Amino acid sequence: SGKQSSDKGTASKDSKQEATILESQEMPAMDTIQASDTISFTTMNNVFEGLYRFNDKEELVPGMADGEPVANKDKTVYNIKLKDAKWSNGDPVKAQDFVYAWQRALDPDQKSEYGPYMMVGKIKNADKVYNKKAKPDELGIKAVSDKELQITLEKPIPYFQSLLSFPTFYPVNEKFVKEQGDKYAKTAKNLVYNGPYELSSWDGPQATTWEYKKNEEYWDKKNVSMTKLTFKVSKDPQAAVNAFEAGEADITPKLSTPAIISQYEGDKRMKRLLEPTVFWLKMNQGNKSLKNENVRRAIATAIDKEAFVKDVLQNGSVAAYYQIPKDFVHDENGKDFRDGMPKYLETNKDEAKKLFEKGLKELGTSKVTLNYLGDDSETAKTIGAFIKDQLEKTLPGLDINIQSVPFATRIDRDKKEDYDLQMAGWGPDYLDPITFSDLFITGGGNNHMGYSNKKYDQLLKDASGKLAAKPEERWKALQEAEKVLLQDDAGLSPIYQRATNYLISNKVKGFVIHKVGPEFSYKWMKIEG
Amino acid sequence: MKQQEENIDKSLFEPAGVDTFSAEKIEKPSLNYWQDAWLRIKKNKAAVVSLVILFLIVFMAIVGPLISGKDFSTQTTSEANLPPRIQGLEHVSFLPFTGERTLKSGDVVNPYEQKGIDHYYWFGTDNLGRDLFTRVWKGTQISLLIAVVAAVIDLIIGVAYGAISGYFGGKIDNAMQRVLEVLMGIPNLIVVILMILVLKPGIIPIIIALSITGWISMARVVRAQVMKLKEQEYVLAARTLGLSNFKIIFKHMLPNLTGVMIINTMFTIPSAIFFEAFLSFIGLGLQEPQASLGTLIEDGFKSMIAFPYQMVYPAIIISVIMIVFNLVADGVRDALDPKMKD
Amino acid sequence: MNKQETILKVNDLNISFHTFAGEVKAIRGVNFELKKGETLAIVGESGSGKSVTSKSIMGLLPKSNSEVKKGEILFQDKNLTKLSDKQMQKIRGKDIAMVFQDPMTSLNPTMTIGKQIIEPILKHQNASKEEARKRALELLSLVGIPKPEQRFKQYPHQFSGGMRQRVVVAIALACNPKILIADEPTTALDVTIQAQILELMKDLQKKIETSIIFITHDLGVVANVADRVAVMYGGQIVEIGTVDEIFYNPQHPYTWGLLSSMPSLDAKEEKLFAIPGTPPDLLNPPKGDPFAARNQYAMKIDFEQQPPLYQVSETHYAATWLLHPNAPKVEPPESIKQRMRQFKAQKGGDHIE
Amino acid sequence: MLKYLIRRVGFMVVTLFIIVSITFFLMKLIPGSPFVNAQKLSEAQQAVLNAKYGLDQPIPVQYFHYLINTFTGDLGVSFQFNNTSVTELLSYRVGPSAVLGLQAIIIGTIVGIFLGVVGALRQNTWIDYSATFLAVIGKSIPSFVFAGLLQYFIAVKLGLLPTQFWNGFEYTILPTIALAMFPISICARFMRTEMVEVLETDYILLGKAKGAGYFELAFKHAMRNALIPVVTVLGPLTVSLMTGSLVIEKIFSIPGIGEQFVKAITVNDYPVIMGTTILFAVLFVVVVFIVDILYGIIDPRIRVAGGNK
Amino acid sequence: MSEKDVILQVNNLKQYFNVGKPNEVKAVDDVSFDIYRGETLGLVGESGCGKSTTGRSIIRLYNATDGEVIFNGQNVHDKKSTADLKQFNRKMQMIFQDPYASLNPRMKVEDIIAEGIDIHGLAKTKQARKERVYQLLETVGLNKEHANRYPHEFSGGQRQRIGIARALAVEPDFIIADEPISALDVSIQAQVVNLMKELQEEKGLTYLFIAHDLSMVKYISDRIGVMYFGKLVELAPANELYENPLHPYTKSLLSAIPLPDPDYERNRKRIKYDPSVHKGTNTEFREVKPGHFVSCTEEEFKELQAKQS
Ligand SMILES: Nc1ncnc2c1ncn2[C@@H]1O[C@H](COP(=O)(O)OP(=O)(O)OP(=O)(O)O)[C@@H](O)[C@H]1O
Ligand SMILES: Nc1ncnc2c1ncn2[C@@H]1O[C@H](COP(=O)(O)OP(=O)(O)OP(=O)(O)O)[C@@H](O)[C@H]1O
Ligand SMILES: [Mg+2]
Ligand SMILES: [Mg+2]
Repeated sequence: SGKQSSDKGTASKDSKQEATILESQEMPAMDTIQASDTISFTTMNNVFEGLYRFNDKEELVPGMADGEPVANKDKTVYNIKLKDAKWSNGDPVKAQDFVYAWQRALDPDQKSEYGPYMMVGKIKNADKVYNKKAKPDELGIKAVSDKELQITLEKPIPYFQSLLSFPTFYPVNEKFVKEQGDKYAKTAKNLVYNGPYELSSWDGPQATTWEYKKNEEYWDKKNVSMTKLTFKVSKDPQAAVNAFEAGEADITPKLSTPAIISQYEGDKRMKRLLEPTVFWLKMNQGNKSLKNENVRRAIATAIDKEAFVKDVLQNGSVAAYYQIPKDFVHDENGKDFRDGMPKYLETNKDEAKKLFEKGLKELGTSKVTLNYLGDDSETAKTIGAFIKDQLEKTLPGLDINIQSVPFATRIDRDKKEDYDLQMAGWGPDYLDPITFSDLFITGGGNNHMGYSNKKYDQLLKDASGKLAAKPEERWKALQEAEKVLLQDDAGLSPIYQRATNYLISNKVKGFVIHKVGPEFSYKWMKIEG
Repeated sequence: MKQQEENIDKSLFEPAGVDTFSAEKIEKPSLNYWQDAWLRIKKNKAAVVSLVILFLIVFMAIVGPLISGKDFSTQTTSEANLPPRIQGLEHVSFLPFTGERTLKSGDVVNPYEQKGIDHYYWFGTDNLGRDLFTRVWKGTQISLLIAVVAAVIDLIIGVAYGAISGYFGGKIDNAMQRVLEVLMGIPNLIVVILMILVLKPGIIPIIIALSITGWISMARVVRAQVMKLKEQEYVLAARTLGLSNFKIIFKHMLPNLTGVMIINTMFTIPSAIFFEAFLSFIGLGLQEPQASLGTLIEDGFKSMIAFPYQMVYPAIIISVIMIVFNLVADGVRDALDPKMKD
Repeated sequence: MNKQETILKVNDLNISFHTFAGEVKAIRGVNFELKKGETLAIVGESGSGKSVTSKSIMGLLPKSNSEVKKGEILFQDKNLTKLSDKQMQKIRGKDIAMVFQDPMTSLNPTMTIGKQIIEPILKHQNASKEEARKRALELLSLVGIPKPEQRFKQYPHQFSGGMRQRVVVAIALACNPKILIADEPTTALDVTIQAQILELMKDLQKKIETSIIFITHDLGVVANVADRVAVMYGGQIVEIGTVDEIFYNPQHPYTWGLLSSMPSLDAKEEKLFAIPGTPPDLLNPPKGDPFAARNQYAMKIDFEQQPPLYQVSETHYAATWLLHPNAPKVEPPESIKQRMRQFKAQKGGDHIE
Repeated sequence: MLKYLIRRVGFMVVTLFIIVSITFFLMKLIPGSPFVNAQKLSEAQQAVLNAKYGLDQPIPVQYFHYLINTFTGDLGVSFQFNNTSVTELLSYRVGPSAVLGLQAIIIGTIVGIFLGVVGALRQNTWIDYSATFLAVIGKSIPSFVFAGLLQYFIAVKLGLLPTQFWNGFEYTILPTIALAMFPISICARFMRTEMVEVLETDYILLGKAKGAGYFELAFKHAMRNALIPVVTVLGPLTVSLMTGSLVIEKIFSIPGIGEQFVKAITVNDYPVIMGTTILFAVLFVVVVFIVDILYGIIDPRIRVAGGNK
Repeated sequence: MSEKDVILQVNNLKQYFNVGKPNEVKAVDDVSFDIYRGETLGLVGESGCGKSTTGRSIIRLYNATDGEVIFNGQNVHDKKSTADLKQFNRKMQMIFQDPYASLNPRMKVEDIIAEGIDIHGLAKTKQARKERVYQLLETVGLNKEHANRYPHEFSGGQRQRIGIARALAVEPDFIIADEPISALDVSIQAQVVNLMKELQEEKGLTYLFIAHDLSMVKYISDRIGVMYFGKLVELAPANELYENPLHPYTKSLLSAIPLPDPDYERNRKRIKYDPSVHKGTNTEFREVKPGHFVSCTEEEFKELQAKQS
């Protein structure tokens, strides 16, 4: 591409340690407690550092922490020592920076969304602090000294350590924040960094381009190779691929359009990853017909999910016969949560038809019309069309009425339980199956489909209560709960687990994609060749 | 210039006894305004050809979905993204109907052969394995329907509003024009999204959404025309005869507005088709498995590079419709123009 | 008068328009000549082909649907019908200029008066901007527009109808044309203004010695300005002669009709003479005399054959079978007879036989 | 004149006020929460947030507060862009949209007018037909298709220009072309129609009678008179182009306001919706005003009616 | 004069346009005159002097700014019941100037003529309506085959006659003819004028005949009024006005009429009107001679009277 000037860097022959990366959205926030989207979290993961971070092998390694945490017996109090690390302005990173950050996240005046979401029910007194029923310093985090923290939990949390890698739990430089006041985190200049990189330019949330440079104060800077990373927002997938093809970018955002992906099938530059995100069909039992188990089971088994992922999605996604994804959590021996688990609700069209007939008979009707609620994203519409076709063809007497609405509207209608069938997906924020299981406890904040099963509730209660410290039994309980939800009740109809695809230029090495929390780590990235 | 015609029969010089009253006779056959206009359109070749094409498209929109023997919503996912293949044309390599497609690497493959498919998809299939030929004509049908209904509604509201505003003039006109200004100032999209969300997605809310602001240009054109017409002497004459305002608008104004109305409608129709396409671009268009030309182009656009044919056919049809509409509109305008006597 | 040099000659001009309805034969064999310094008036009712004739001289007929079927227009040895557009552009405005009927529409509303006058001067006279401006100001005062400097910068809408027509005349005269064609230059004006414009044109004609073709259907105006008069009907010239001949010794029944349909100021007629009916349809022109159907003196031959142009005097011709020796003697209307009496008295002799 | 101006500005303010008010209430009717993570927050947590943002109050009260704030120049903060002030968001995004819009409108007007004039001058010849065809194509192919094709063939295949982003003039070329297609076709159509009419008027005939050449007539005499209807449509068109095009901004990755506005509507980012609406509405009334002034410039007859005295 | 039957009385009629705006026009400014039953009053004056406006105010097409119009003893501009209005519309009718613009191009001649019949319910049956239309067509010298045709098929004179038939359809007493012949050819003008005269004799109609062609006006009118800049400056019997014009503007007007008589034309001297010749300022409309009114100042009045006697 003739017009390429070398400052765009990417196409230059010498292996300058620079790269251009495309993002699909702007970066809405750089204040750790304000952020709520993956792009911000990803950036934070690269310019800040929490107590721990995931490395390139998906292992949790110390970040600001100096070594592993020390827990009390019932695993509700943790003591963590800090490294001798510095903020980019030279200030040392102190225990108080964490305390301040966490308290700030729960200050209702800060209007944080993720603060309460991540902390309430986990960190001691988080709820009270958020509702101003307790003073901030009653929150379960104390600075024992400048270099040591003590964290108190409401109850034992098995995945607690992984939680600490999440940006909401990052420290902020108290002195700096107070100095900046309102301006804090408004632009690259109003921030200090303790991660592998610094933001060298970012005009604020409205910016569609920003840059990293290597953080010379970072404690592990010897392992950071890249000197400069340029980020550009390119929202249209084909446009992003075009930029990649034209040599204007080295890494594209997630690609999901089958037509685009199929073009790169077999191309080394395409990198594929099975995400721990599962899409399922919620069946609202507020609807009389869906209250009927046979009808639900019929629906859940009528859809040819294999054909869907193979012929329609064509992006490496896999059919889901489960609620909790595979390649997500592993036990100490590295065994996948799914290993040895049966497939639930396998497709069986004949059986489904019979079940549906039976269900109809029980309902005393011959025809059922259901509203299918989906959002308006690109794949969502295709899924809708596919599901409608599959259901109507397999289950005579069933009519599906598709309604695509903007995401915000779908969530609103979910909350109001104003739908019959809803295509929804869930991706975890932390590495624990309970982030999925939790969703469908009776009256749960994300249930919204009238599902209720005492056994299920009990199993979950155990899992977060008495079994919290017994990983093996806890897993069993969660696996059992999944069986109840899917096999026994046909309460949910899983469709597929999503794979994502990226185009990454050949010379980029050490690009790390994570499954939970922030998506990428650039810390280990290098340009070779 | 000499008097050379001496030898003319004398009897010819008898007075002819002209009945001067018969001089009032009109020789031309009596053609009414519309017959006259029709005659003139017929003389305009481009307009006639366009009309024929338009009829063909309408015909295909009705019949097209029936003739390929495939249903517009039937999904055969194993046959997804097949390129076009037409019986008889499949070996004509320069036509895009061979069933082959060129990969990014430059290799040419024939997915029909690879998958062992022996039937033909004339326009290929989409990513759910649906027959695009059927979908394209079905989409044409719906696009035309949306456009025509939206246009009719525009026509009704726009003409009424414009006629009233223009005819009564003065304060009424002033107020009504301010209202228009406000309506134009409110972001269209908010209104449209609201309509679509409140009424549940589908054709009807799209039409309503299109109509909510679509009539403004009609109202403005009609108003301008009415302001001109109301000074016409035949309108004054009707007033001196004591005809009521309402009847004047109906009997004397409306028939004389048909020209601008038709022209403006011819503009409304394409913009309605487009607006629907834009709605699909932002995800608020028709609901699956319904298709319109707009949604088809938008879907095809996503796979423009890999499967260009998915976008090309609906795009060609939409372009042809637009061109044809424009030419017809031109023809109609010329034909209705009173200045173009004979 | 006929000693004068002929400046324009129109020979057997035939012009048709191709319309949706068919071929409109608008001009069907028109012949006349224009002498230096004279004013030739063309009268005739609406649609008789006056404007088409004048536009054909200017080469302004719409290219898309008009066709000169036959004939020639000779100006300075050039046949204007054969000239290219470029060549015509050099003649228009310079040698032949034109004044149109409607002062309200013939000036460009978005251009200052000054610019519109300067334009032909710059175009045809190799003048500098400053010279052109001077000349334009001169012209403005010449046509009697006060404060020309100030008016120069104004737009047409700031002028009254009469003043606009003066400007149009000024534009036409900008390059001292050899021929000035005025197509109903005063029809849209009221009498007082009309009189002013007519006076102006006559004055200017004297000064710059142009020949004028003056088109109108107002016989009063003709009587005022014309040296010679051509009467057109149905795409043909049916009578042509000096102004006195046409007004005091008209020969064609159509001319009779025209003259007697005007009320006179002094005599109080009981009923005006009216020509009944409507002009012929030029799509299918009648076989014989186009006026036959409306002619109370029509003879059978009028429906069979077109009359030739009979010479009445050296300068006077008329196309009517009534002049054929075999034709019966007819009584012209009383008012015409009165005119003829006046003519005889003037000339002291009977011209016809 | 001054009195006229004051009246005019008064009207503009009233219009603005009504537009803003109606939009406010309409917007509140769109279902959904402005919180990006509404799904993840418990009812109680959402209640706290709602209270913090004043969203728990009755809509008329919210409206009243909004008006007061707006008057004091405070357009509020965005939800989706975590508490960034709307003024900042807008001022950052307006520029690129305006630049593209203006470039497109300028190119569109020039090319469109040229096509229209040529079409009218050479009526019913192949030149006319090709000009019409071009104009119709510009209108009949959705702009995203144009944009996509331009990007793929000009930038990717031929490598003549950058594919996208916003980094200087060369980056504006493709989106400007894509954006200009519509104004081109609109201008061409209106211009042709009007030119045909103007070319039949007496003053054009008089122009010819003066010996003016073809193109001189068209561009010196006729064009200005034919411009009025074009200006009428150009007004609203300019507003819509300058306020950005979702499609073009998305495909060419331009930090423009159109994209941001559509997004704001779909995620219920109330302050951004309102801020943008105010901006659009201001632009709209100003453009209407400018169009009126333009009328006067183009057509001196209208100047008087405007009340110069 | 008082023994004559006054059908219409115009008292101090004023008709202003755009009142209060910078472009206010005093189109008719304090005009008074009477029209007697069965006569023709001609109204002349230069273009734009307010002749049409006077006519239109009389027939209520405009609401008078001031003054009154009394027709058959009733003030035209008073608020009226619908029935009264209808009665008024029947008794007063208008013939328009432009034979092309005054007939709706999309209506058949039959329906155009029958419009008044329909409005006022003058025909009980369809057949009666038809016959009445045929009769009217015949009255104006057309034949019944024409009933089914559209206006564009007629010549100007024929159209004007259709317009007259339309006015006659409601059997009016009084007809305002606003330049009914100005747009017609000389040869056709006579047709219309003859027809109007015939009808007047037959039906005892009263005309207000507006024109600027003085020779025709003189031919048809019993009395003539001369207007100048919204004011009536002279009013006198037709012959008296021509033989003995008193107002300098009338003199100027008469001197400008071209006659189809080359001898006369060669010798005609035009008189220019210079408004500054008036002595004093306080002009009033005064009766100089019985039936001969002139607008003049006190001083002029005395002079004129002296001259007359
Ligand atoms: N552009 C045209 N296309 C078709 N027919 C035309 C055109 N111009 C003139 N004609 C026809 O030619 C005939 C002569 O028209 P012309 O304009 O010369 O009449 P005129 O004598 O000037 O009448 P008027 O007094 O109304 O100006 C008419 O029948 C008219 O319809
Ligand atoms: N509706 C109107 N609004 C504003 N001004 C008007 C209106 N109608 C007429 N005028 C103005 O009033 C004045 C008198 O107009 P009117 O038409 O009565 O003149 P007229 O004597 O009939 O002229 P003409 O001989 O040209 O028909 C003119 O200056 C005209 O511009
Ligand atoms: Mg003419
Ligand atoms: Mg008038």
